[in-house]
Amino acid sequence: MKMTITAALACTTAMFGVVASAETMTIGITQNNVGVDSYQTTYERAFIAAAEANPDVNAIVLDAGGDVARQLAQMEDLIQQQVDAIIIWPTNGEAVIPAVRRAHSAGIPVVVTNSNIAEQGFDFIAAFSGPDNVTQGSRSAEIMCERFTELGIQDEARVVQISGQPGYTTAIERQQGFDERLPEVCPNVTLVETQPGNWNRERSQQVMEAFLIQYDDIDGVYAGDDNMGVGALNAARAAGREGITFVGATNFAVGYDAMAEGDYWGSIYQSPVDDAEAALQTAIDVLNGEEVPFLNYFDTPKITQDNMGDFTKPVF
Amino acid sequence: MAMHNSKDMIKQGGIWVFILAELVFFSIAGHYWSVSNQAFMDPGNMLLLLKQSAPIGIIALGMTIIMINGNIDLSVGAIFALSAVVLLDSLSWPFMVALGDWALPLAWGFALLTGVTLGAINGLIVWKTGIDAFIVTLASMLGFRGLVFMYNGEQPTSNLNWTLVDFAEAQVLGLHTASWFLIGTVVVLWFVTTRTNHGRNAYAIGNNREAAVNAGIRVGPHFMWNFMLIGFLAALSAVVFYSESGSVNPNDGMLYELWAITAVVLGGTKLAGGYGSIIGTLGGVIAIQLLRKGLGHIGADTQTVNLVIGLILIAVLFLDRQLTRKGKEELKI
Amino acid sequence: MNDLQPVLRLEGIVKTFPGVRALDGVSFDLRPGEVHALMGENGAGKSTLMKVLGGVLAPNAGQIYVAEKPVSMTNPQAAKALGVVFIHQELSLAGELSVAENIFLGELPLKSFGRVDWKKLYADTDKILKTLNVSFNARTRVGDLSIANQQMVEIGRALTVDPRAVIFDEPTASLTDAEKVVLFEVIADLQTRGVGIIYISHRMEEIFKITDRISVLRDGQYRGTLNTAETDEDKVTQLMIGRSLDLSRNVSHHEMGDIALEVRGLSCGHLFEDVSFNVRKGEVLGFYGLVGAGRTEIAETIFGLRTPSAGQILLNGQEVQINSPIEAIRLGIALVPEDRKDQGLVLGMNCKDNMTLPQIGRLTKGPFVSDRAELAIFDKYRDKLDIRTPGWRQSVGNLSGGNQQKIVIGKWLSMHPEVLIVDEPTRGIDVGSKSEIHNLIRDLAAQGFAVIVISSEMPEVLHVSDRIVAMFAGRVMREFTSEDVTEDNLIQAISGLTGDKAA
Amino acid sequence: MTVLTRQNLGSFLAKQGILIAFVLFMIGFAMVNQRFIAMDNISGVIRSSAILGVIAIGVTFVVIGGNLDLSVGSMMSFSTIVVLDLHDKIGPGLAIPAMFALTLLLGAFIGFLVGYLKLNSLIVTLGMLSAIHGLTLTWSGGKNMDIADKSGTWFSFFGQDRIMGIPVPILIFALLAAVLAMVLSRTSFGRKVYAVGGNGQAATFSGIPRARIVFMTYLISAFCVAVAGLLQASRSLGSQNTVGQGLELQVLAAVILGGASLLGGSGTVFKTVIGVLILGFIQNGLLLAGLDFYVQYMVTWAIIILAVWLDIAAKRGHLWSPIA
Repeated sequence: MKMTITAALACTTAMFGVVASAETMTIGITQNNVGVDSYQTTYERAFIAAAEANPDVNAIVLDAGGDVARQLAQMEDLIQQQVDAIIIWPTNGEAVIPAVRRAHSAGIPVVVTNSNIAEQGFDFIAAFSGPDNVTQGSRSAEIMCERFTELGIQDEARVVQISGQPGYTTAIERQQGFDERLPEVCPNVTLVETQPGNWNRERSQQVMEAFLIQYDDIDGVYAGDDNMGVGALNAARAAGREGITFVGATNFAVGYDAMAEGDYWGSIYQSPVDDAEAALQTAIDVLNGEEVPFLNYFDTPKITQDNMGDFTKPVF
Repeated sequence: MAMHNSKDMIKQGGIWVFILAELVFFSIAGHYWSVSNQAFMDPGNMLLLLKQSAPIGIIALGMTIIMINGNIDLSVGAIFALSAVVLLDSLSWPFMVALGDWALPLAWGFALLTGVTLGAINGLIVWKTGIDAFIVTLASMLGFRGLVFMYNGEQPTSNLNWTLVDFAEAQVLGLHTASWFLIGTVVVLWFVTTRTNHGRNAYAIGNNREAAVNAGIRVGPHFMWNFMLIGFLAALSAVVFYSESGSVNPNDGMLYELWAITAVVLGGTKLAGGYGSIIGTLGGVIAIQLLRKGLGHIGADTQTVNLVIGLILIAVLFLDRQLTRKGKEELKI
Repeated sequence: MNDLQPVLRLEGIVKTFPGVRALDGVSFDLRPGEVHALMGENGAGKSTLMKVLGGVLAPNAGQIYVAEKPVSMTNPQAAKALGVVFIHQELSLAGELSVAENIFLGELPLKSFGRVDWKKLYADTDKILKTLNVSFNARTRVGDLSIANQQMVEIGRALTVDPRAVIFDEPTASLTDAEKVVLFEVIADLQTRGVGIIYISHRMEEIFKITDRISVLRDGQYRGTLNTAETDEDKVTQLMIGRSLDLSRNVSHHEMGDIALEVRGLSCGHLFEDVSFNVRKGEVLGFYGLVGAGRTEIAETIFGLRTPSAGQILLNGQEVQINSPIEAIRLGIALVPEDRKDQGLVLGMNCKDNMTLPQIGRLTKGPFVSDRAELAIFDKYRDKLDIRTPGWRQSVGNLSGGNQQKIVIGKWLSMHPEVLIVDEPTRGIDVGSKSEIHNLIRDLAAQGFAVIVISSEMPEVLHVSDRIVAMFAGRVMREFTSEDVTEDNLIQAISGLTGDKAA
Repeated sequence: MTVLTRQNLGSFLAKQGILIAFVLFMIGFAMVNQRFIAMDNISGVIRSSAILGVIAIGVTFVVIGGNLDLSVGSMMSFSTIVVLDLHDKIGPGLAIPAMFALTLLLGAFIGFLVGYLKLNSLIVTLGMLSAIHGLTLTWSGGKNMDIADKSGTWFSFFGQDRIMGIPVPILIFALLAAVLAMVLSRTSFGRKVYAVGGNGQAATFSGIPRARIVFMTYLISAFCVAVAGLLQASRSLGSQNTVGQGLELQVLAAVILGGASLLGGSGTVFKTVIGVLILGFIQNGLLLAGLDFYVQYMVTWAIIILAVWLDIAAKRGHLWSPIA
């Protein structure tokens, strides 16, 4: 049971009554869908580790399993348990707003992590902590454009896109960032088609197989994350198609390896450990009354074959 | 006969005993393992339990009558999603916007109508083609989900209307709006299944379809009514839930059918049909939500929750079988 | 009341299905207060005719008159509204519902908003149950009733309207003799109320006991109507099958061998207790008793389908433990079960596959099933048992009851068992095939098989058996040899009336 | 006579309906897009259908035996994750048999519950769907599994290599289909599966060990799942825990399309393979035609309903159901 330390703390708290609550803060987190990929799992681990390392923090860690209804129920539970702060990784950036408002009116500050909620809800949250997914999409577009320019095909290249799970904010924002930025930097590159790969390597591989059949000429593939990017890469390898520039996001270990092998061009370096620690720190800062920027983006730099030496291999 | 009745009592009471056991377990375990200093059996928490049971609960109640019929509906998750899309999207139609707050009941109406229509499509296919409901709804689970995507691509459909949210969040006598809808559905369906002609016919059909046909019960239209009912309830569940959340992802409601069936089976309804009760299903729904809540309360992780729910379902089935056994003299087939 | 005016009259009813003329101009009339038997072999068109009468099928030609008014019955409700009620052969009850709900199934009395008027429902039901003189009440769950009482519920259904004509389809198929008496009383009561009764049955003794007239169908055609008092079984049989049928007492002319199977003090809970008997090679041992007397359960225990609570089973003098049908089959025991469709055959499979099923594991060549070995068996037993089928590919579901039963028997004969147990060999089988099966059983004994025949039909058990074991309530009451058995003492024994158990 | 010929035509259409639909689809798609019938496309579709197909063949046994298996998707994620994890720990030579053993153990557990304890298969496998998913996550700790040295392992043979120009997954799919088709149609075990599914009680009365046969069908299903997991793992050399999720319903759709009755006792391996290919080619064809992915959902809906409807209409001789 990973809760042993905090559980012991909780017992003491319970025994000595509310005296301790002035110093210890109980922070609840409801995650989107742990176990769907390594990123979220690593995030959860990092979060728990960070919470355990901090003697002032009790953490209640919940997982919505990708289900909005379950996440709203968890929000209610956390409000009901009168936690000091709530961190939420939204399953749906809009659907959670009323629940966030409820926490807000119950006097519980809410920090949104990883993937932001819609603007209507900004009044009710203390801060957002996480990557800027739109920027990530733009950066991926820039990486791709720069590569095309290097290769000298910036005026004729044709690109396909494999997006994340339909409906998820991160997927939507990255696609948006990419779709908007690409024509700005490389106006003559054609985005031929976009199909969802559902954050799923296998699914992405199937989609790519169909693209390869459908289009003789594919110069670049943008995938919503490296998991899907590698799926697409596998499809291209199997079909014996070379010379395609693969750009992803959320650099996974598989993507890093593929880059090292020279098959995969670039991605966005995003550490779930940074993500989790930033979220926890933001919540702690908010509780301590410190000034925090409202949009607390942590940096997610571009990573390509050229500069990958500057980055350690992702652990997930 | 006395034996039979006492077994019946055990079977129908079993789910409540199980709920009681869960409460005791989580109260004690929560004392040691929980981070929160709030008691698990806090009244506020129990009221929340009822509210949180509503989305799956309302669907599961409708599933009960379908399963009493000896049918099954796998498409409820997709109906749930499409009704939600209609609810939220219709609020942004120009003429609806012009209506102001009067658009809200109308939007509810559109969403409910969507559910009823989709249910009617299932029912009509089952009735007219004679294909098993399992296959019909397995296929329409895909088809309706396709309609959800067709409506708004992969984008979520959103319309955060604070009037609607306030209504959904309102508490009357301590119970949330969703709880009232759940309770209302329980009362109505309990009444329908135990007191009305339609409800009694549902049992008769599930028990002995041929007999029902011979007795002049029009089985086809009966099925269709029930599929419309569950379509309505799936839409009602969506309407209640999305009034509060204001945004629907096209993937929402996936696997709801499996949770609903799990709840119904835990509540003692037989898959073969002809036997089951609305109150039992309510127990099943509460038992599942309690389990989720409780496991979250004591800090169990996702994989434990999945493992425990799966194994409990099998254990319940096993116990049910042990109860219905006739003992050593039974024919070994 | 005008006694001369028929309550129901059919004129030239024709019903065709693609390729088949199921009813070919059938006419007869039903008078008020009479019991009118409708007889015919399976496939003669009885059930089609009843479906036409019950409003399930629409005739292609002809006219139905109720009280001499031409009517058209488009559905079962229309028929019932006209006072023509059908009591099904296979119980069509909903076990989880109460007696009252079953009796008024499909027509529960209602209040506003579709609510059931329970008060009226129970009151009306009590009224009906009173006339039936039964022990259960309106609120009893039907699943808790005995088969006979369920039959009574079924009959109760007919009485919810003021019936003009009631059609009984094989009503006594699963009734005990005592229960039959009650049924016949109910029928007599209906008669005195001027209701016309159509009574469909294969059982001659019942027909001659309670009916006034007998109409016979053959091949979809009406063959005539006889006054029961002025005819006999032979004449009716001849009309049905075009020849006469031998149901005389049988005497074995061959030598009996050693004891093949012996059972000592066998018990299985309260299903049956302390049962002892033996059967020799070349002998037919009859088991006679009421339904529920424990006969089928004994067979199932010997076949390894139930675990005995006490007692021994000896095969050729050796004690054996039989825990499953597989072991029973290995020891040379075969069981032709009571319920052909549910236990005897896989209806979706073809004739050959059904016949070779128990030994399919042996009919292999290398890893695969050998078609040739299978066909050899099928052809042999098709010829031997005279199974009439278009070919081995024919699905058994399409065969007549008699041919189906022969497939089941052939399935076991091909295994060369030492002991063959046949449970209700001719249930639901038409008269013509019946005698074929009886002859077959006698032949098998003559060839040295030890055969146990379980039957609820006295003529059958008397006809085929060398010895008869009479059972009552799970116990063996008496064993008869063909010399000392009479119909009277047999009936006494199975009714628990006999004192000399030791005999 | 016209009635009869019309009937014959009807029953021919119904019996071969699924094949006819298949051919029509192929022709239709081919006319829309020439690439559709290119050899490499066809081989690509079959290769990507191989995983679904292998599982569907196993489930065909379960369904003919009169049961359902909703746990195959979860089970495939389990075997994929396990073999990938063990690959780096004990080497591929041991990882593969170990994974097969563990998957068969899961199959045996389900087979025991459904066969010997006679619990309802729908609920048992529904419970196992959830439970095995929990098991997989526990095994992997929720992390992706990746083989460290992707280029240096012979493990990629099953999913990526070719023999005489034919991709290995296709060969494995074809081989498994051929072997299991023979098992089902030609061996006494196969006959017993049909008997148990057709009428379990009659099978028992004929001395067929029903419980053991049902148990065996689940073992076969688990074996096929393990093969699919192997193909999947070898093909991508890395995987998420969600791989295979939702596959159970696609598998059922394929088996139903192939004409197996969910009541048991009917269906063949060949027809299931056709069902799988239909789903695969529809997905591919619609994608090539430039239609959005969800169109395929609706097409599948229509095709399943039509296929099953035709099938039962032919059996009962009427298009419309007789239920009033």
